[in-house]
Amino acid sequence: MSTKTNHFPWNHLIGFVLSIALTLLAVFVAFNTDFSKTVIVWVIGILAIFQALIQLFMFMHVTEGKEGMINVVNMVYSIFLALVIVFGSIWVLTSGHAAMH
Amino acid sequence: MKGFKKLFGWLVMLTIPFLLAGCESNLIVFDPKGPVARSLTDLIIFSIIFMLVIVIVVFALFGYIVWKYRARSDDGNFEPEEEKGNHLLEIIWFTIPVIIVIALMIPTTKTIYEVEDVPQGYEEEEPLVIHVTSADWKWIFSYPDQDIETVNYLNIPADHPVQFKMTSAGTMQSFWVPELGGQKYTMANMQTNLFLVADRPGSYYGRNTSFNGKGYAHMDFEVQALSQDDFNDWVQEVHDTANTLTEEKYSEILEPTVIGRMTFNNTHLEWIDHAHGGSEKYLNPELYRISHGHEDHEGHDEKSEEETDSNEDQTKTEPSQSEDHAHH
Amino acid sequence: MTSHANNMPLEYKTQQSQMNILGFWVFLGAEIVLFSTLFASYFVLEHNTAGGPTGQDIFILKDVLIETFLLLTSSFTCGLAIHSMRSHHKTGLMVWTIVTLLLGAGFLYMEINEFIHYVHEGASIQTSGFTAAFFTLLGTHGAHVTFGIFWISLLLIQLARRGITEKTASKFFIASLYWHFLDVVWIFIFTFVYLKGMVM
Amino acid sequence: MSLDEFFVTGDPLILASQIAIGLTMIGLIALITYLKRWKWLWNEWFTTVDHKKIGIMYIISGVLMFFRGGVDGLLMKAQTSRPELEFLDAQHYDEIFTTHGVIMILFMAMPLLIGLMNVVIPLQIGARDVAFPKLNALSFWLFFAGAMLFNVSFVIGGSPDAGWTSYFPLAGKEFTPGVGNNYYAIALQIAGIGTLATGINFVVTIIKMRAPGMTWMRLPIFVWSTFITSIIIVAAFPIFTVALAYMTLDRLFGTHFFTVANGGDPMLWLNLFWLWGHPEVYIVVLPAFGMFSEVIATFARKNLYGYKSMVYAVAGIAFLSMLVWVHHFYTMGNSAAVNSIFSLTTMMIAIPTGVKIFNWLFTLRKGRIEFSTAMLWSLAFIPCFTIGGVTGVMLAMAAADYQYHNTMFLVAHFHYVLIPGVVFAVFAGLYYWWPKMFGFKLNEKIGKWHFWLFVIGFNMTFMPMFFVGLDGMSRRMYTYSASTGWAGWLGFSAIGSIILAAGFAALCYNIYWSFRYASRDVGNDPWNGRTLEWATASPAPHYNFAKVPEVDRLDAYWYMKKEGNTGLKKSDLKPVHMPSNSWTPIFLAVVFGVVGFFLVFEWFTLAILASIGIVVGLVANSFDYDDGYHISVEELADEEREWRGDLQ
Ligand code: HEA
Ligand code: HEA
Ligand code: CUA
Ligand SMILES: [Cu+2]
Repeated sequence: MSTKTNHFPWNHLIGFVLSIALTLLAVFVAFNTDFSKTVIVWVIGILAIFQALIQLFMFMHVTEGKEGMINVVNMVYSIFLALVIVFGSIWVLTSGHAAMH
Repeated sequence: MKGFKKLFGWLVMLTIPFLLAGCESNLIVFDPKGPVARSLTDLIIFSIIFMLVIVIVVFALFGYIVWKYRARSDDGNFEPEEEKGNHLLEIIWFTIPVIIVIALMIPTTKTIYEVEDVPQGYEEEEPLVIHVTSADWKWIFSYPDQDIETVNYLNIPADHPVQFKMTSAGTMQSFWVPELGGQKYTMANMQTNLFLVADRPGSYYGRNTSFNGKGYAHMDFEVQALSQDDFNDWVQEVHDTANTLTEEKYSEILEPTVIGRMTFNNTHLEWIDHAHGGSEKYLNPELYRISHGHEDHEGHDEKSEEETDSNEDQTKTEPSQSEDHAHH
Repeated sequence: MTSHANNMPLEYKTQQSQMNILGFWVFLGAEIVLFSTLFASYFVLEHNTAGGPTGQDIFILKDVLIETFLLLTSSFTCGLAIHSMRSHHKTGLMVWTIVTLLLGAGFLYMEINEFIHYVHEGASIQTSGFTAAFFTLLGTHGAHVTFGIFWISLLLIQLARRGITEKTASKFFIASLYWHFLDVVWIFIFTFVYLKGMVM
Repeated sequence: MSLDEFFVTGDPLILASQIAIGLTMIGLIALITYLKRWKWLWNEWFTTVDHKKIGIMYIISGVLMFFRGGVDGLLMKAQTSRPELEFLDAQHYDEIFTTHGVIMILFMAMPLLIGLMNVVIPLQIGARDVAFPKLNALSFWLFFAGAMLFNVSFVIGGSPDAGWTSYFPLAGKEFTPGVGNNYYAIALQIAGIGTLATGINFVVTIIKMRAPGMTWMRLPIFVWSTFITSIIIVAAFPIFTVALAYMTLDRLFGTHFFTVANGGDPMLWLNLFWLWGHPEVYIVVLPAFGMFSEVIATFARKNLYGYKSMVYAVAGIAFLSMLVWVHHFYTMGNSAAVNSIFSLTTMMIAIPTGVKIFNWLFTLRKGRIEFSTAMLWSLAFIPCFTIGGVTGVMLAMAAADYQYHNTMFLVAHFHYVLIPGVVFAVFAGLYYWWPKMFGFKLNEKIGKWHFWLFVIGFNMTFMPMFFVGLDGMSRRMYTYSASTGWAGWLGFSAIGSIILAAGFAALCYNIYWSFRYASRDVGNDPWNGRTLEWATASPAPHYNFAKVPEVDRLDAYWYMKKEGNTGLKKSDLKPVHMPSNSWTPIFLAVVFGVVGFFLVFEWFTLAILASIGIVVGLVANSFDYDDGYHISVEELADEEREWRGDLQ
């Protein structure tokens, strides 16, 4: 990494093209395939995670700076929290008596 | 330091009678009157033994160390050696709690699953189904098979499983009869389930534990376990003497008030089951508006007033037990 | 203070800038928690439509796709802006940032129209548990975009006055993190609110 | 809205306190004007960005709030001291336990801990200030605005009355139509944003501003616990932000997140509240653990036993803290699998906590234990907290909790962890760091009165609650009948609370006495401490350290003293860069408070107008390029010479 970065921003361009492609792919999977609904949600979910990673690494440069490692740990922990909050809440609130509605 | 010693002695004196009184009385949670409550009490006593051991170990270590290593005028103001720690010790006081947690976890899980079902030994019997509807600030019990509804008291056959199907007409409450079993919440638009059995005839204290506004302190009820014959007689008597609940009367009951007991020879389930929505049409926020200060004291006066007021539609087989929290 | 940062881009030059950037990452961690709470609530309330419209009834794929492309493109141009900044290219930074903001404004315009349309269809924020969670999740994201547009506009004024300095550079860099982050959130909204809502 | 709805009137108790508050306010303003202190207040305190002054302001607010919350506690104790008393009516009692809970946790425990963190952390890591001093001031003022807004409810409009947990549907507009719960939603939101900012601030401060050589495993343990607490703050507070926003929307804008009607789900509130609320109780206890560790090591004259395992234990507690929230509503009818898993995760917290208890005990072992007041609090903490902790484990066993939930047993549990865990720690911290803040010690003899009265009163107040709880008394009951047989327990408890209050009064007297009479000659290191805050003057100079010390091991200052290299050469001094004061934090906070007030009453036009102030503040802040100022070497040398004999 140098102070002057005059080269063509390839990784931005690649990231952009990829994100458009992944979006279209998700739409295609959702509307033009006959997977079961669960499979569809899983597939488009994974595509979304890919896109998020592209933003994180290609656009936001998580790993750069003196605290690159700390940033990564921070993001991993936040994602862990997100999973706990989302899946935890769903599990707690839709199992048990709520399942009998 | 003299002052402290005196104070301390004085306090100890003051404490003793209370501690003695505590040992004498039978704390309700340790006095189960049915199989569900009994399995909870067993679990509790099991856990208390572990906790006592832990507390004694910590207290003993604490007392010993603090006494032994206190600074003294004759210790030459020595400087203690630095200590890094000790792996073996640290492993020990990590492992023993792990084992304790496992030991507590096994019966806990067993009991959690157990109390979700009809109590052991009663699987063969068809449970009596009672719908519990909690409202501000009263309990409504519906017996769909008997076609009976009671307010603020509950009669059940003894030695027979009862299945409570519980819901709420508004705020969240918690249905608790500590001598018969653990509590569970009641919530509008939802149904929770609870199984209880009373070993033998008797009167048990029940109440709401989930705070729901002004009348909360008075939101208790009596559970009467009757022999099967007495229970049948009671059902018959209600059919003979009690009034019919009308929708109009029902919405009056649902208003936020503290009221006495009532009995009807039909159930509100005929027109609404709060487990499946529709409660909102009975709600009136205006009735919950508070004006500060010039509030007269909620409770007793109003309660007894209501009681006489609604006497016409009550059947009482028992002598009137207004507001009976007693359980000793 | 600056000695150890010689091989770093300008925005990392001072200790304070490094702390600002790190602090912003930590803030983004908090934002992840915030949005996952909004998502969790949405998933819990999604089916509580109380007789009102469902997602399937009201979502329009075409509009949502346009919004998505606007935002994805703005994230790309925002990246280009930072790329220009790192090449000390003030005009590039200016132009790409303005393009970014315009795309963001376009997104907002589409989103507001979308909301107006929903209200006409009988789905306002007060209709049901579902609409409450839906509008709050989308609204929080939209409010972030709005805030971002105002904030970055202020930065543009500072840039025009002061040029690319250690300070303005770190401010722009932080703003770019924010903007990309909003894009990430949108990807999940697009996938788990719109696509999922339309197929399930 | 009519005037008598706006002002709370009628109740003589409230009226009396209103008059008292009014008179105090007028008196204060008059006094400041008379002494011509406004300018001084503004320059030295209101606009300050100095972490020590901010810390002190936090502490003052915390002590005041302790008084308010404590009076609430005493009122409750008086009301239930005998059966069927009519001292408070139901409504009044409900308001009091609600404000008591909120104030004690959010406006007493939090500011006192954050205040001590503010004072101590930069000093302990050898920093000049926190990473974002202006943001730090904003945090304080937002907290303060939130606290004031919350307290105003009691005079204007009516207090919230749905419990500190404010469960829906009760807390919704259908069941509590007054403005009380609007105060809850909005005041806590404002304070919460400040807390979140504090969390971010300390995370960055500790990562980036440690003295040279202070690697992670050389951090003082209080710094570690603050660091991890800050991480929990960042992880948990956004959840509360969302939950409160939903509450606000439901109450003010007619949405249906938690309502009975139109597909709302009250269980979602419980879930979100405790997703924040459980971590919150560890947010208040972990810094406290850190303080105990410092005090115990200092007065046992030994290093902390098992330092590394202490660090891992704190990290473990923090990790688990996000995974246990359901234990607050086992009785909601969850599936048996949910309750079992959450029982397990909850009980697992006992393991790292036990590691800490035993490490503290072994720090004491083979030490030379000095019974200073700070140490007494730390010692009393161990047995008292153990009782609170093991009863917590009993609650953690879901099936058993079906019998304890929402009973006085639970109330006893949490006072047994909160008071020994947090209040004792704050007291220990105050006695310990007081000289660092003010340059004199609190009186040790009055301190002992404070200690014994408080500890004995505490046990007398809360021990009986375990028993009435097991005897079927649920919490939040404003009255009970004589036939319950609870009167003896509760009467005893009420007597205990008077002793407790006398202890608190002793603290107040101690502060007063020491301000007037205590010796000002305490030196920089009155306790023979181990960490860097003792390496600089007492009270600490505004620049903290003339030269940032270098750290080569844990407890560096201890060894610096041993090796005799605490001296300072003038030739080593360099000008020190300091941040400038700023008016934006207090300005923004006042605007937030005003907007919040208008929102409480649903005066939306006014609220929007006032919000312009927020925009002004933010814009002003964005354009602020003030770089601070430098303190010259001469000034530094002059100030250092005043307290150290060894400036060469
Ligand atoms: C500082 C605050 C604090 C702390 C530290 C704790 C610590 C713990 N708490 Fe507590 N808790 C509260 C504050 C706190 N709590 C509050 C405020 C509420 C009520 C809120 C409300 O409803 O209003 C509450 C409620 C509460 C409940 C809900 C009960 C109910 O509503 O029915 C539960 C249930 O699991 C629980 C469990 C625990 C456990 C397991 C711990 C553990 O962390 C304790 C660990 C410590 C020890 C166990 C002691 C030391 C360990 C050893 C000596 C090792 C050996 C021990 C064993 C192996 C057991 N707490
Ligand atoms: C850190 C938190 C904290 C602290 C320190 C305390 C401290 C105290 N609490 Fe606590 N309490 C809670 C947190 C806390 N509490 C919470 C979260 C709840 C749940 C709320 C809810 O249900 O929603 C609760 C609920 C609660 C209840 C249960 C109400 C009910 O369910 O019916 C009671 C009842 O007695 C009580 C009492 C007390 C008492 C007597 C003190 C005492 O320790 C207070 C001691 C302090 C003083 C006594 C200071 C005042 C001193 C004086 C007035 C003396 C004179 C002084 C001078 C002259 C200077 N509290
Ligand atoms: Cu509670 Cu469904
Ligand atoms: Cu908890």
